[in-house]
Amino acid sequence: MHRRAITAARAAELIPDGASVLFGGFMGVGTPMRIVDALVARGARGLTIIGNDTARPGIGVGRLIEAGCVAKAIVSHIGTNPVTQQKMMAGQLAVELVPQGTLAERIRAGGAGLGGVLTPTGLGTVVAEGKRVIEVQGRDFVLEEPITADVAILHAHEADYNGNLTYRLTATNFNPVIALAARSVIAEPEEIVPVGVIPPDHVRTPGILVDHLVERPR
Amino acid sequence: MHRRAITAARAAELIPDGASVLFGGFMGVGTPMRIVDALVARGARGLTIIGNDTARPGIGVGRLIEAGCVAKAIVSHIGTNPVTQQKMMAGQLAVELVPQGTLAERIRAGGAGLGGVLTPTGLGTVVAEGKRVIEVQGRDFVLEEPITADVAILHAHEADYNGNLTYRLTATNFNPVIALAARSVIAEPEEIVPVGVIPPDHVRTPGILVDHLVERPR
Amino acid sequence: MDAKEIIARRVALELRDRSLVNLGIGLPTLVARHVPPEINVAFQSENGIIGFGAPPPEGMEDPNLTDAGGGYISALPGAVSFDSAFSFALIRGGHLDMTVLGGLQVDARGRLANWMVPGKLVPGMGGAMDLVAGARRVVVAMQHAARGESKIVPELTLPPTSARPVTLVVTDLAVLAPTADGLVLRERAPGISVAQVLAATAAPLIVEGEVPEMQLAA
Amino acid sequence: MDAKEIIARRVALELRDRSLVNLGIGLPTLVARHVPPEINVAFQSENGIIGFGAPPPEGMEDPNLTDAGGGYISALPGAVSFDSAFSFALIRGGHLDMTVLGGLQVDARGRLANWMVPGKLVPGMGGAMDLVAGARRVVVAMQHAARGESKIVPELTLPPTSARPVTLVVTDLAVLAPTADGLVLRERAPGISVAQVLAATAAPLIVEGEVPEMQLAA
Repeated sequence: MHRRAITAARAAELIPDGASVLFGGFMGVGTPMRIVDALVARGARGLTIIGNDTARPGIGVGRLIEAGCVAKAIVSHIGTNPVTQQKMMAGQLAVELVPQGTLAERIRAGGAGLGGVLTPTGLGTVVAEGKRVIEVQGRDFVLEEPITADVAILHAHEADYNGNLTYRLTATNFNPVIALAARSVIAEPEEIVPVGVIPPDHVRTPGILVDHLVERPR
Repeated sequence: MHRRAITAARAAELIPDGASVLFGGFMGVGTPMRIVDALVARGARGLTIIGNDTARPGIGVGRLIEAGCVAKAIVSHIGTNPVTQQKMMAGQLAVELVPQGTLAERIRAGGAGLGGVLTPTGLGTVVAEGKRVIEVQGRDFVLEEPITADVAILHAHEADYNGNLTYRLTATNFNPVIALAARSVIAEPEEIVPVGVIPPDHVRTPGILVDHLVERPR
Repeated sequence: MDAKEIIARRVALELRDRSLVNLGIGLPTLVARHVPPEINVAFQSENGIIGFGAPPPEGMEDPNLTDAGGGYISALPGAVSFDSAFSFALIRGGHLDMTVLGGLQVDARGRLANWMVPGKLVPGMGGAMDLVAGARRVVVAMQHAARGESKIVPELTLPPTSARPVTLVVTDLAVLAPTADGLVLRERAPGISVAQVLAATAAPLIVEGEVPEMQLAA
Repeated sequence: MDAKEIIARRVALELRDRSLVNLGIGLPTLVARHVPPEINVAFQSENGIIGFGAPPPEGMEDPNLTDAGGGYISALPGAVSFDSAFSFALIRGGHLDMTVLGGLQVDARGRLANWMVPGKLVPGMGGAMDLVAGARRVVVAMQHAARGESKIVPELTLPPTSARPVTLVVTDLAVLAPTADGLVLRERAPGISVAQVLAATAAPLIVEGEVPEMQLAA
């Protein structure tokens, strides 16, 4: 099931204003920067972005925040980006903080057809406020609801033209899990190779989950 | 953190009678057969085995069933092993059937510190009887409890002497997930290579989860 | 053409281009032989592979590359292998476009029973409960009757596989579609009259206008 | 020796042979410089790697190989990379032997606050809530006081990171162990008297017999 790669500009057109967008990356490492820059270039507005953090100014999705593309960020950490803090304080950006492991697991649950996550994380904190606490085998767990989104934007290492993806070292992070949880999945690989080149055991995301591949710059 | 490989006979000594044992394998493919045979040889008794299926007579954990090592099997399928059926009907073997995806996810939950699994699988069937049904976002889910065990016995493709493991094609199946969910993890690789030989991205189970490696036959 | 051949050829016409499909063991496996040439389908075997092909030549089998029945398979270009937790994340998460399953009974509400006959045979559900709960389309491929008794019944007498109604039932006599009002007779097998279908069916069927004859794939 | 150096060297003595350890960003990172030579420790960075080392020489960095702060690292022989869901399966599932985290406050019940100051600073919890909930041992490494005020308080005035008490608190003045009865003063820093510790601590401390002076790693 071959598909042709598209330009980053075309990818940005496929992400409408107001969309919810799962993004890969940890402090900008493993974030699909060509797609991010194309979203800034097309002047995207009102996005809800969901991922680990807002990186630093000028880095990763930090660029989306600065350019005013983002209405809401659902992330685990904003401490390294003063622009996020300023926009939040100024009421220009809504921020919802989710513990990192809970965020990964809620996205996985959304993608795996599970009804949520039962985690000890957040018990006795503001994170558990208003949520159901369920006892299992004598221990308490917070019920965290699944997360899905309109679009997922992934950074990958290698792709083949089937859309099969590999990831590289710590650029892996949230990319494999978000591939399961969006109605449209757009991957930005560092390299695209012919189908059959990547051994079946090395693929981390099967191409059947990937809707679009972004080509390398010419 | 190097460790020396042990013999299969030694591995079998580390699995006491009456232990709960998570095993890898699907119709015997990806089951650690040297450990299985050593358990039969030492005359293990009263084991609770937890894994996908009981394979066929003479194949995979089928050998444990025939040899009378098993008191209880928690599996998704026994249809291909008439010995399992006979022993169950004769009251010599307890069988608990769990849907395959639910089984994998309950083991993962046990290994990942989660309080259980919320799944639509089994709703309206005997599988859901006596279990809590929880509504999330307007849909019903069965609450399935996490599974952990005393020991996990894994089949792997390559190991290094740190215990880092890779798996091969459909011999992967339950092996990665059971590595997370047992107090003692024993892996039987097809090959053991020096530390540093397996690329970090190719390892599927980190050695810190693996307590013992079984050596190849001399 | 025998009954199984009719069923397999009719089910093959349900395959959609660029879709991910799972075929149950037994009769459903025959569908793979009749994929229309213009259709591109990826097959997932729930033991952990997408993109497998026919068994390799004798002597070239890999013991680590098998289907859910334990039979040898080959890997097509672009194949991907994964563990059981991921396999069922795909299935439960709605990423599988279609599953074709065998059946013991289907009732007027479209519910399937296919995993046990109390007191007689307890093969277990394997992956069937997850498949019926999670696949976007669930097609039952089974003979219309067994030992002279209709397998299409007013109400299941065997334990259900899921509360969720299946999408379509294809037998050697008819194609039936479960609806909110009951089972609709969509098509009749070549040379079979509506009266013959009705006579062979224990459940009430809804007949609307002319009932066309089945088309069959080559 | 400055305050941070004392803390890092004392925490280093908490490292156990053959253990998996996570170090938080900032002060805790310094602990890695003082691992006792006879101790074998694997470090996990929560962004997805076990077995990383010091930054590579300038110009040899890999943008896909970074720590949780986004800084360049190297991979030691036997390193393993993985995604965020797996990273937190390890953390939440009790596979992480120890985490060392910075703190804003610890109270008499041993509860930690380290992720926000309402109205002033909202960095977010990142992985901290999962780490405190899941690691087998949680060691807080922080200065005893900030801007002249004790950070060891009777009751948290900042939002807690977890309901679970930490294992040990190491400051530049003392080592404190939370117990069911309250905080026990285990050790005092070199040249610091018990009276000086008590005077600098807002929370009540339990003093049992002689309080030894801290040992410090090289």
